[in-house]
Amino acid sequence: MSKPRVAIFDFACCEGCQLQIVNMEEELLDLLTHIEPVEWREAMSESSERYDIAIIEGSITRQQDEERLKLIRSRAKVLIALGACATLGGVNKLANGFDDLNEVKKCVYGDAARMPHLLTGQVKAVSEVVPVDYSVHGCPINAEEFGYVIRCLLRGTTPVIPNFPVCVDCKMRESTCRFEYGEICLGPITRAGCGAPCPAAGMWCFGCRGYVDEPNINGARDVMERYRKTVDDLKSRMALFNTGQEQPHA
Amino acid sequence: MPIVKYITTDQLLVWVNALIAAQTVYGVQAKEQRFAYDALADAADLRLDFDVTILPPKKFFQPLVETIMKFHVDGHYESVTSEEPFIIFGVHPYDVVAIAQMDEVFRANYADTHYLSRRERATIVACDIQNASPSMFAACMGTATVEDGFDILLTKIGDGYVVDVRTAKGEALLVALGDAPDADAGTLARREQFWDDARRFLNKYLLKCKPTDLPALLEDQYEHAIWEHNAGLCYSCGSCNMVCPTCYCFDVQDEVDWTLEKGTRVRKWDSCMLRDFATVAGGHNFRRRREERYRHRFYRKGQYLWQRMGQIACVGCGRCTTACTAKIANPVELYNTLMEG
Amino acid sequence: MTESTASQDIYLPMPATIEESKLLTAVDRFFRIRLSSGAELGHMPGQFVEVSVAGIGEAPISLSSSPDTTGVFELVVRKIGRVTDALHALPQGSPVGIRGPFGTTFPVAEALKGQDILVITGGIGLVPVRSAIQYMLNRREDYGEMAILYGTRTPADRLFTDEIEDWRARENVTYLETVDRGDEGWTGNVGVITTLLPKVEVSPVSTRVIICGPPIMYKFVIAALAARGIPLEHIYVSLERRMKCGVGKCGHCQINGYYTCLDGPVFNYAQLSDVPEAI
Amino acid sequence: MPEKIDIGVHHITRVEGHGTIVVRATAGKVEQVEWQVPEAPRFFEAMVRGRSWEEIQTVVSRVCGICSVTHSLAALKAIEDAMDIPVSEQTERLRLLGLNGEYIESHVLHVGYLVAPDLLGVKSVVPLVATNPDLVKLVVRLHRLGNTIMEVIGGRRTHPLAFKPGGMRRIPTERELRSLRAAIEGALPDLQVLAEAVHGLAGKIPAFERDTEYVSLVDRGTYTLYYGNIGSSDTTNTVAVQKFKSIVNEYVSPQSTAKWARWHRESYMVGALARFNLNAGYLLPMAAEMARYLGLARGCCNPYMNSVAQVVETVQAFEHSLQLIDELLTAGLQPETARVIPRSGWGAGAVEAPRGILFHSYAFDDDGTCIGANLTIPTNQNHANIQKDMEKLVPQFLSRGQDELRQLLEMLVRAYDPCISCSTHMLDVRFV
Ligand SMILES: Cc1cc2nc3c(=O)[nH]c(=O)nc-3n(C[C@H](O)[C@H](O)[C@H](O)COP(=O)(O)OP(=O)(O)OC[C@H]3O[C@@H](n4cnc5c(N)ncnc54)[C@H](O)[C@@H]3O)c2cc1C
Ligand code: SF4
Ligand code: SF4
Ligand code: SF4
Repeated sequence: MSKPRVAIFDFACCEGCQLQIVNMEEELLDLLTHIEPVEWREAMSESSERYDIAIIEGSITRQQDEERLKLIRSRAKVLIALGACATLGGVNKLANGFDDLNEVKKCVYGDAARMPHLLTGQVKAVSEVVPVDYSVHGCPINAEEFGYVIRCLLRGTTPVIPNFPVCVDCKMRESTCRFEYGEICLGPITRAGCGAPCPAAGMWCFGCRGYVDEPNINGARDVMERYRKTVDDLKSRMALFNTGQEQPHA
Repeated sequence: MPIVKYITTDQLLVWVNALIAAQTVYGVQAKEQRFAYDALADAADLRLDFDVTILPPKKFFQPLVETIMKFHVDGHYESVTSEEPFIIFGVHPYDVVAIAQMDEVFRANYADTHYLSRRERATIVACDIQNASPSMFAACMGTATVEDGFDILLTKIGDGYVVDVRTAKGEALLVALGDAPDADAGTLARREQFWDDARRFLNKYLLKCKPTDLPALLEDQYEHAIWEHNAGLCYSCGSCNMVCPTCYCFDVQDEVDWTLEKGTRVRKWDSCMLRDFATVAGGHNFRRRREERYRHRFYRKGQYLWQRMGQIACVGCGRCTTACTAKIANPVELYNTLMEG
Repeated sequence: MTESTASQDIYLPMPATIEESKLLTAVDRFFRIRLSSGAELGHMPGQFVEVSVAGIGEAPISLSSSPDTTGVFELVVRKIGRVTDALHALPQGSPVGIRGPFGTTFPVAEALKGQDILVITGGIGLVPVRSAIQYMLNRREDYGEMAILYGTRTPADRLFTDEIEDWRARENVTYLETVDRGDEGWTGNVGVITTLLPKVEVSPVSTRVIICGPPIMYKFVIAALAARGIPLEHIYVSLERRMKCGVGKCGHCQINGYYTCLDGPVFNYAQLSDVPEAI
Repeated sequence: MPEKIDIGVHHITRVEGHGTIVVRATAGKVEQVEWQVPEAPRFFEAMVRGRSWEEIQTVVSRVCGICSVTHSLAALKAIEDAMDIPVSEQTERLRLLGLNGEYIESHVLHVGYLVAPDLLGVKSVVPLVATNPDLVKLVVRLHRLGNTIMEVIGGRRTHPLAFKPGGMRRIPTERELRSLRAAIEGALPDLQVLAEAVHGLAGKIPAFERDTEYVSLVDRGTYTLYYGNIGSSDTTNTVAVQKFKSIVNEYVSPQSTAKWARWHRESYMVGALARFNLNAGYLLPMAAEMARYLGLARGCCNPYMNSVAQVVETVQAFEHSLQLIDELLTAGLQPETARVIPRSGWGAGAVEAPRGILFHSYAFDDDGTCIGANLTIPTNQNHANIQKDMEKLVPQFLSRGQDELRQLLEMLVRAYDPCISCSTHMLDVRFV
């Protein structure tokens, strides 16, 4: 069997998820024995229109990017959304919250806001534009999980991605719960699999892996009251990474 | 002949350091504002005044993520069991009781060699409770003190510790202690008094019935409104299970390495509170509703395991109460509510 | 509780080989498997094995052949997830890992002996009961009247069509079947399985019932049997739950206080009638 | 002389983000030389508006995965400046340690994965895995060490978690610091191997010079990455960080579509070479020795030597990390207890990112909600300088022909280690 041809493409993002691929270190060398990278602008000069697996990093912000993504989809057998920008829209989706995008552009770009390359529409996750076969969650992605997903793919099986809250990972790490410090943590409604690095470093979970199925937002309301926080506090927290997700229900 | 010594705190430090030099010692240490078991590098880090650890000592016998075998895709499997001896320093009585219960679970019907080999290689240095955890009800559950299930029991009396050695494994550790006097009658009397108090007072919450009444209590309360009410707040986050010393459910997964030919079969802690715990391929979920899962946990603790092995699967450590952000996991509050009818 | 002293790792699969693999329906595949050690599996009807595909995982699968078939045993696997997909993809001659047999059995050698037998099965539920049917047919004289009712969604979903014809042809067996939806070629009964029940005679005293099918089937079938006076303790059901170990440790297969892997998968229904999660 | 040169490198590879080079020349006459940056805009300045001071760092860290520590620290410094929040010496040491981790990670990545292929005549690191396995493994080891430092200090390799305004969310344990120290010490021999490898390739670095103004932080007596004022190679006067806008004078040039930054001249350069040119006298001993060995001396104005300066800084980061760990352990780790009460104000912070000086400034209202922000990214400051270098370079090397010229131009851009995804702030760019 010939090695699958893999191409990595980036859209609007910080390229931190690609960096995690580099951060696989020795494992990246192992990976390279099984795949043939044919395009990866950040790491190599070659490019190709022939690939089996397309890995998409970043969110889709412009019409021209949508077209490019559709073209990539039509060429790839398997498409992987890499990281929160691609899976959810990521922090970029905060821009969708602005009442008037033109105002925003002015605020950042001044008079140049009318330049054609700045013509942006609503920020979209990859799956809002084309069908996605696999999602690697997180901001940034977890390099171990990425390796696992790729190995499953190479073995022809479906990866098992957790569908339970970050609290499970967090307890496994024996971190003190952020709620005990009076902080709002999105761990109870966020999909695990990251290993809960945030609470372990003294930071609340800000939900970068998206919600679990059936997150209990009502439960969260009650907890907010107990900790003298408001639902608005919670919503603001959730907005950081989860503006893109449909309003979950209990 | 039982050996009961009395040592000073300084002697304890020297002893523990000597043990550390010889083998792996896990001990209770401060972790942020809480406590956790971890490999001890220095006796000074040992905190026998802890209230409760975040995770129970179970993690040493059933590791959170445990490789149980290696395989090759050509169909070759090889069992992986741990052979390393180790000491756990500072196990509270309620956890000693829980460990005994886990021993039974993993020994029953089909003996689990992975658990048992770790268990056999462990020396348990138990330690009486100096500070009660914020949610504890060990006295109610009869687990505030313990008679057996450990190799050595330490009890802080005055400025030193009574070292009560019960097994040959325990005696082996004494070599590193060197000379120490036997505990005198006065000290032992004070220990009796300490135990008496512990059995009566080590509670932050009071269960209004005897633990042995729980199976009968639950028998009639399957449809109680509390299940649905509390479950409305439940995140299905599994925290209550993860921290519990008598929960042992697990998931098993195969992971291949980068050869794509070799790999390991690992088991990981799992939790019956999680949404997909009882979901089968094709999507049918045998415990789909939150309240079904929430209720299951309490029945398992208070009735199901009792039916199977005659023990209540709750030792009153209060870990779940603390771990639950929704504040609905407290067994005492729950059972007391059921008692009100 | 019994104590086991076996030093053997209960999770370690025995090496085995797929001797034969063939599709029965679009999604169900038949496997004939031989243990590499040459030993007999030594199961009884109703029990299951854990089948491993190294690198993918393990799945509990019922034994479909009677213990009278020696040297090999037979499974039928529906392609529905990771392990079952992988099993379907394995060529003949491939290695698999086997653990077991595990679980309780249909009491073919005890409580069913000398009784009239009624087997009610739907879909892939036929897989475990086939083992019992074969066992009883091989000892036909040990049992009284025998009836088999089989329902599937469509004619294309029927398993073991050759064997079914053999049962139909037998004079000492009543074989009836139904489909939820027929097709052009279908001339048989159309309707849910309970529509077949009135066509067989049952006796509250001598009939023993075996039920195995999709979760939804049990409630209706049992209600219909109860209406005809069959005592609950004369009904045997085989249940399915998620499973990760097969040996009563992993906790996934619990039905209230029961473990499906230890106390089941075959239960006497009297055990379960007041067990809320059972069906 | 080739008749016609027509170079259009759309989205130059092996850089962070997207950039385009356009060069046209006919019969030896240069008609067009342009460095363009058509990155999709991301609006970070607007995105942080309305968010709490506690969350700013989490958001702006996402400007750039590879400079996430720097962005976090610049934001924290600006917030602390705005609200007058004191910071303990311990916190600053830990921040610097994390920053050194990022330097090692980023510089090794840049030199090892992105620049080395040019010098070895291949298109990416992939073929080097087969041809130069030892070199690749060396790069991997050093790269991982940088990551390990960031992980121990910041809580993970990218987008650090443990830093917060006024302190640390979590401080590493003594045990962690000790094992980190051992790991860094253990890697010192690798630096020697790296030095020899770079030394061996030095001959391949293009000979090109252009007198340039260099800008970086200066803080008397140290090779600063974090403290001090803004300095320039053109003057001995320094400018306070709060006045950063007065040095980043943006202007529109008729030849190009990108807005440029200038201070004393038409353009200036920031980054490793700039820091070296301003602060080389304060390098720690091993780093200074490395500079000598690699033939890098103050006053160097060959932009291609930026990569060599990065190697020198990698050594500096090793030494400085060891020093910081020793200081932390000697002082003994103290719990960080500072509590911050938010208040209104405006503040600015500057940190030297691996690719040059980075400025953040924010304004807050009374309850600490962000009401205004400005991020000035090193790569933006370098664009004009890249353009000016190209303008000098193209005529000088025109005779080498299209392919070699193109290669030289790509290498030039790469030498700057541009991080275009950082450039939230790009102006007036024509999409080609
Ligand atoms: C006692 C028993 C007998 C069974 N007999 C048969 C049979 O003869 N033929 C057949 O096709 N199927 C049978 N099943 C169902 C079969 O086990 C599942 O379809 C199979 O486990 C799905 O695994 P998967 O990896 O393909 O699916 P995935 O969805 O990828 O499942 C992942 C894992 O979840 C668990 N799991 C998922 N679904 C089930 C399930 N229904 N039951 C138990 N565990 C599950 C398994 O551990 C499985 O490996 C039986 C189940 C039980 C409990
Ligand atoms: S810190 Fe967050 S993730 Fe961890 S247990 Fe608490 S709520 Fe859950
Ligand atoms: S803890 Fe939350 S925010 Fe942090 S990595 Fe995990 S999912 Fe993302
Ligand atoms: S009871 Fe509490 S800890 Fe347990 S799953 Fe529900 S919310 Fe989580």
